[in-house]
Amino acid sequence: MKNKEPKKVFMAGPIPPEKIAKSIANHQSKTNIGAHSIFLGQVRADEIDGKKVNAIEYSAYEEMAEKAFHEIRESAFSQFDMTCCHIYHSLGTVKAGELCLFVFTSSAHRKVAIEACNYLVEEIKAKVPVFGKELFEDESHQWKVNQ
Amino acid sequence: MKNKEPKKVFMAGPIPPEKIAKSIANHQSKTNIGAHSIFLGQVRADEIDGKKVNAIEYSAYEEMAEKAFHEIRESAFSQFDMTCCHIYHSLGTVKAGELCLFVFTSSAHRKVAIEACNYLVEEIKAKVPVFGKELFEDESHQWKVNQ
Amino acid sequence: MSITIKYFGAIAEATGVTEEKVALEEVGNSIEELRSYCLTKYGDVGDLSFQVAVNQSLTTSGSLKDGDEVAFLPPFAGG
Amino acid sequence: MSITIKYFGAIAEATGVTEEKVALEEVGNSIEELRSYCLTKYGDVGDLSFQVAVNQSLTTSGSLKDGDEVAFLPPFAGG
Repeated sequence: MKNKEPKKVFMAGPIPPEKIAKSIANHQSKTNIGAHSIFLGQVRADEIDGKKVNAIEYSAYEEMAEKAFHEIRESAFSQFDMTCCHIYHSLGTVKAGELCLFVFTSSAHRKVAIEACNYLVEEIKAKVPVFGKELFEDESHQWKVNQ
Repeated sequence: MKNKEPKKVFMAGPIPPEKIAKSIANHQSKTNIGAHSIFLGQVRADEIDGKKVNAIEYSAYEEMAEKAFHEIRESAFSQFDMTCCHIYHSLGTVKAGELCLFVFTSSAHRKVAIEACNYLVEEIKAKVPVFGKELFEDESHQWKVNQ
Repeated sequence: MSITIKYFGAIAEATGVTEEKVALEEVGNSIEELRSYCLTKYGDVGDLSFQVAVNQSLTTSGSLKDGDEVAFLPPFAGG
Repeated sequence: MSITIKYFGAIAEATGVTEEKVALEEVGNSIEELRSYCLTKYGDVGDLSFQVAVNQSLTTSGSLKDGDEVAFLPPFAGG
């Protein structure tokens, strides 16, 4: 069942692990699914010039970002025979150790689910206008750049 | 932190979604992790010659299988710079829609976590002596073969 | 005849504003002219790398028209 | 001088047993001879594809010794 409606990707604050359990449980009635692939982004306590990252404060050009998320999902559905596809991204402050990105794909077969998930993650990193302010323990900050 | 101790992979019955949430939550104190990759196998209600699969009953050559799981983990740790790696597989009856395999890798960077997870899934499918009896709704059965 | 300019992340930090409405005559009517306008007005932006989106699509050049929404976007950091 | 033979999945279904202890003299002392012994004893196994593990390692040929654990493994279906 392809869900082609634009769905809201952004949520305030970190993604709780229970949300992931709930998403998985919601798919147990879909008995044509054989494989799920999940990617989770977690904020790292990187040490930069001797200072430790406490948290990342995410902001976004929201309208453009939601449009980009939607286009990326559509493009994934057109390339991969997925049953379902869900993306959630945090806005606001996410502490080190907490989750900021949750990408979830399902398919009858593992290769499709895995490839679609990878595709989505790479596209999200490259094309969605999300910005991250790395907050250090001494209250200074720097702006994160994806590699 | 590499955990090199043999860990028990098999568990009785389906893997509950809450177990996945709990595994994820357990990693939030490891702030050197930047990415988690998760693969979940779910039992499909395949229709074969007009009969629907209700469940799969998993059995295994347990001692050899646990040894194989351990070797696969060791091999993954030697190839990929993972922080953590967990594998769980069901034994006994798993109904259509329920989860039978949970592979979980974590790393500082996404590519390592994703590649390690894929490697583990392929190795498990190919090398671990697990057997699956597909139980049909009319109580007949057939033996599953991985592709 | 005006356009809306939005600034994000490190760029907004350098300009000190997140959004402003300016007359088209003031900025010129191409993206190239708008860039120079902003670099003159907010010197610090010159040190930062950024992309420009017009009406939510990345664009490198072209003309601007009344009502356009132009955004200055620093490097993406999603995920 | 005996070995233990284990049968799994479709193979165990065909043999009707999951484990048996047999004298080495009875089966011969190579994997090849053991295969023939089993195919003769359990005709239905001949239609099934399987691999053989000796002491939990997949093996295609070689000799057997006292105390070996030999397993007949049908195609794997993990995950």
